[in-house]
Amino acid sequence: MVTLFVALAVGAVLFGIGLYGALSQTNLVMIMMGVELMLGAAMVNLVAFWRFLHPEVYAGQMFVLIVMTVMALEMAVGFGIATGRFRAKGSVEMEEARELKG
Amino acid sequence: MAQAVFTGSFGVAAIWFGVVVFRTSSMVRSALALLFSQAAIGGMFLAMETEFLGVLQIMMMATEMAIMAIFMVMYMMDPGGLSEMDMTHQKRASLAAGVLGAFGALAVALLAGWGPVEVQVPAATAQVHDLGIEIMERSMLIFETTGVTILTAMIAATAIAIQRRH
Amino acid sequence: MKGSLSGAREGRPSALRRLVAKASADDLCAFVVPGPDVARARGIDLGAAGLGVAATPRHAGVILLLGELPAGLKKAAAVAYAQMPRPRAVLAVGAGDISPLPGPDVSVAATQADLAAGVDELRRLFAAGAFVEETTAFYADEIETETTYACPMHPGVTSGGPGSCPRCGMDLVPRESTGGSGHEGHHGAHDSHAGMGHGSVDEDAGGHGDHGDMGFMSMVEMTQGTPRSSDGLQMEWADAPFGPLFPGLPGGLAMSFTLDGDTVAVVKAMRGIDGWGPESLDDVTAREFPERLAFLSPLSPIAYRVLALRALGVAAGAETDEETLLGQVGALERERAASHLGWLSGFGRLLGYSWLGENAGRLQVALLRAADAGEVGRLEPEVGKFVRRVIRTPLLARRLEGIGTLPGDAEISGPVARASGLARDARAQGTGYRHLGFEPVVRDGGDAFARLRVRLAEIEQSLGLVRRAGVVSFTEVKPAANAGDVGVATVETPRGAATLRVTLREDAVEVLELRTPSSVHQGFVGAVAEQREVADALVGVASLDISPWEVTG
Amino acid sequence: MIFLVLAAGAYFVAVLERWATKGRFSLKGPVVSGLALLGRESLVPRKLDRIFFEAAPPLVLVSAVLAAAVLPLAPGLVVADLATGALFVNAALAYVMVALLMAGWGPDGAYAMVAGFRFLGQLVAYSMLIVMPITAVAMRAESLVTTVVVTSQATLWNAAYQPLGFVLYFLAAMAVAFLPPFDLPVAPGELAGGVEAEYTGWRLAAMRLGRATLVFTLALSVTVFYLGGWLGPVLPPWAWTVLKTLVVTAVMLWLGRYVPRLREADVLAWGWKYGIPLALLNIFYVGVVLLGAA
Repeated sequence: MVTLFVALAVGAVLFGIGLYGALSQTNLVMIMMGVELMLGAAMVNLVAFWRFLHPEVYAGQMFVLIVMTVMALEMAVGFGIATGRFRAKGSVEMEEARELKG
Repeated sequence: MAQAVFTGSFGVAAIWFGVVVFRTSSMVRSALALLFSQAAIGGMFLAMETEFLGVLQIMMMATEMAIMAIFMVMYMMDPGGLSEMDMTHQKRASLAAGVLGAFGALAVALLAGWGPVEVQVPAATAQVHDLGIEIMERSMLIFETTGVTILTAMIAATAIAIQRRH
Repeated sequence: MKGSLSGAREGRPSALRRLVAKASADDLCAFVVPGPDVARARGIDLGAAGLGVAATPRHAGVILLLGELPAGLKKAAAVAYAQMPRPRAVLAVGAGDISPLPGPDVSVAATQADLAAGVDELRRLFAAGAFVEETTAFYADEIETETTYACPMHPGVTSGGPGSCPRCGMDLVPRESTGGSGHEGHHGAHDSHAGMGHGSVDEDAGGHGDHGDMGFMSMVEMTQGTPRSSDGLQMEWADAPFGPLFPGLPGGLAMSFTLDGDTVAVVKAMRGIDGWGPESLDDVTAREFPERLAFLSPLSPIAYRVLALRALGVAAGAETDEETLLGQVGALERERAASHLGWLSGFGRLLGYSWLGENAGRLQVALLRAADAGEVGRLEPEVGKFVRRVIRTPLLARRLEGIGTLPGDAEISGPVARASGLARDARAQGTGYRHLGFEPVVRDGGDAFARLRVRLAEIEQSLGLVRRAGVVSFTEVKPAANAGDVGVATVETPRGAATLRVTLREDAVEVLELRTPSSVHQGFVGAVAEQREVADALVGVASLDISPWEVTG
Repeated sequence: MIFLVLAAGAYFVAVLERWATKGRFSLKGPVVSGLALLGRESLVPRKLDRIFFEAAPPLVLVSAVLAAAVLPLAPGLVVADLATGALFVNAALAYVMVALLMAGWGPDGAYAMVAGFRFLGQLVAYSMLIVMPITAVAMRAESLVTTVVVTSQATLWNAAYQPLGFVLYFLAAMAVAFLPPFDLPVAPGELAGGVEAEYTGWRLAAMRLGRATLVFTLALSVTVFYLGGWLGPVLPPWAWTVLKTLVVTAVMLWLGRYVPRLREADVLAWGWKYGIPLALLNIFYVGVVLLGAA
């Protein structure tokens, strides 16, 4: 019983840190790291729910696998965009990202 | 009870590394701090007896975050963190948002009635076996679509990154 | 002999320390200045004397100074010595004064027997005096570092004191660069993080306070000036010196690569050995001119002695008789085979192909120690088997193809030219060779693999010529000295055709012109190495077989 | 008991490695050079990233020992018989890359950094080549537990059952332990010692010990997955495992002497273009054979 709350608490704090990071950083790469942390927090909660509430249904674990793939995807596409922008604009700072073209 | 202690300790490690990710000025350090925080999350999975997910998480994160370290070095202004630049803006607003989010989630976690808690969980080998069956039978469709999504993401990322021949 | 090492380590000699000292005595590892290739060229086998060869000064316990060193290399040796961890020692093998370094612990002549005795003496010293109560720090003006402040983003912006960079307003970061030009290979990396900018992470955020009002630094302007690399991404460039004592390259060759990631963007070839070319040859009497010229180039001494003799002979109008001509041919060919084997050994170590490195070195030393043509003849079948074995190595062609190709019009000579289809060989006109049945070995391809094939074929051909010539040494007949006229001679050294024009002025020889193949090939280092991955660039440069000793100005 | 065997194994690997590189077979060689290294003063470059510089050598050792913890030396003799043992081997080995990246970045040397990032590219390609053959092996054993993998090879060793997987795994193991044909991170000729350039004294000894244990662990994993672990007629089980592992180590080190170092472009190209399709083919082949047999 206690572990459930410990896990959920850790998930919540990690989510908080990820949110702070994503919003406060000016660099695309750092924002992506914030998002990764938030996804990690989500996974912690998912595993906690599966373990303590419905261990017989494996959909929970399945969902965690999906979140893991999303993490990988988010990183891949994020760096694709970062490379594209870096080549065109010479920087990946979010301040100058006014227009979407190019 | 021991399980709570283990999960808690891995959790504290994950949180501490998470904080280091955004506090340090050297980019490679923050990338590897994220690596260790994700590995700590993997450790939490192991502590909660979902062994396959824990091992998978630890394995994946090592490669992923190392690649992130490369991109950090490539794109950041001064990766060594020599001149203590402050790379943040609207600090106060984001801090408030973060704290608000954390407390919201905590409130839900503590207050909601989660109902009866299972104590036993199938043995690790049984879990791996059942997860395999689950992937192959019930959620076969989900697994296939994930595969295809990964493919499209790869193609999209390369298409964006390629230098257009003009 | 002194009881303790010059580079001993502090600490009361306790039982454990004595055991450790004994162990470090048995496992002696030397860092050879100017390079293991020069040691082999002088017929010294370090392995037989019980000395391992270390790739970096950090992994070595002994610094071995071989022969007379030019000023540039002495500075580099001082920097290398400063990097070696204690307990360390200095072993001078036939070296004169080694100014910046402390007195040698053991000084021996440059022969194998003396070297072995010197190594045993060193072992005794290590076992006895590796740990001493108080030690003197080693100081040389070469290794003091002056601190310049540079902006991590813009390597060009430097200033004497701390401040902020005019272009991007970032704090300038202290950056040491070692004094003296010849800073050794990878030691120089510390002042090289111009671009990559990763350095010590100083927690005490110094100038953090005044950042608040600086507003936002737009990164776009900041990356305006930085050079664009080939794939369009502005990457910070770091320049890393592959300095005079780099293990993969011939000793003394100093280069500085500007690395864009791990591809080489810009190559600057520096003169690792200054004050050693023809300018140090004035007012030398005709008697010791050949000796002096041979001394200047340890990698192919006989070729330059024959060059000097022939030039003086032409100047004096004397005809060299048949017998000495044949002797010269025999000696030249033996040295060519030995020089190619030496090149192969260095090349094998660069490629990480340890079997090739060891065997080529062993064969080279055996060849140089052979007393007469008969002994050389006995070595021939073994060398033949070795050459065939090298050609059949799997993946070797794959590793070397397409590396180090030179532009078509380059006026190159020697094996490098013969590997790209040009039959340029000074020996073809030579009188002595024709009746020995000689025709130049030519391959096409013009890349590192073709050069390897040419040199391997030439090793076998040279040994055949020595067998046919039947004699390996020649007596030096000193030409009568009379003033006035000019002598010109050309000899095919192992690296290409070298020409010498000299005049005699009442018993003093004045060198009008000395053209050496390596000084021409050094110009192509840029063409071979640019826009290539670091490893391929090094292989390309090594395939040119540049002897830094011959580079004249 | 297991750590004793592990330490002895690492020592024998050091002896074999010394014999392969220096050509002299001396049993006490590694002890002497180890002591000599310990005796030497350990210098630290002036500008460095202290945490990475210190953490790299122990991390290599830790990841090697963790990977070995899952591999059984004899029927009962395994430190942690995890349900996902085979996968855990690869999870531990991935941290070798992290360790070398830290060792490359820490000392702020141009050579070390180039070497560190080169190894990253190399290992990303070759850790895939380790996971896929393991999947094929697990398919045959119908379980990830390493002891079950060994017992499943009682009838026919995996090396004979799936030769393609065996060859791929063997090469990938050499690449992960950066042994000579793949030794890009510590290229003595090219990068003056690469990642090891800035280490001296006891840190270098720790790095070399970590590497020796890593080579031993990988050889042990080749034995467990492909050469039927402790199965063998007359000798006691653990003797068979150690014997096979030493033979595999000797072959790995011997191979390195006679082949030049591959070009980094080739290492990556062959890893991705030829290695991974072949590994997928191997999985397909094993599937067909299994269904065929069933």
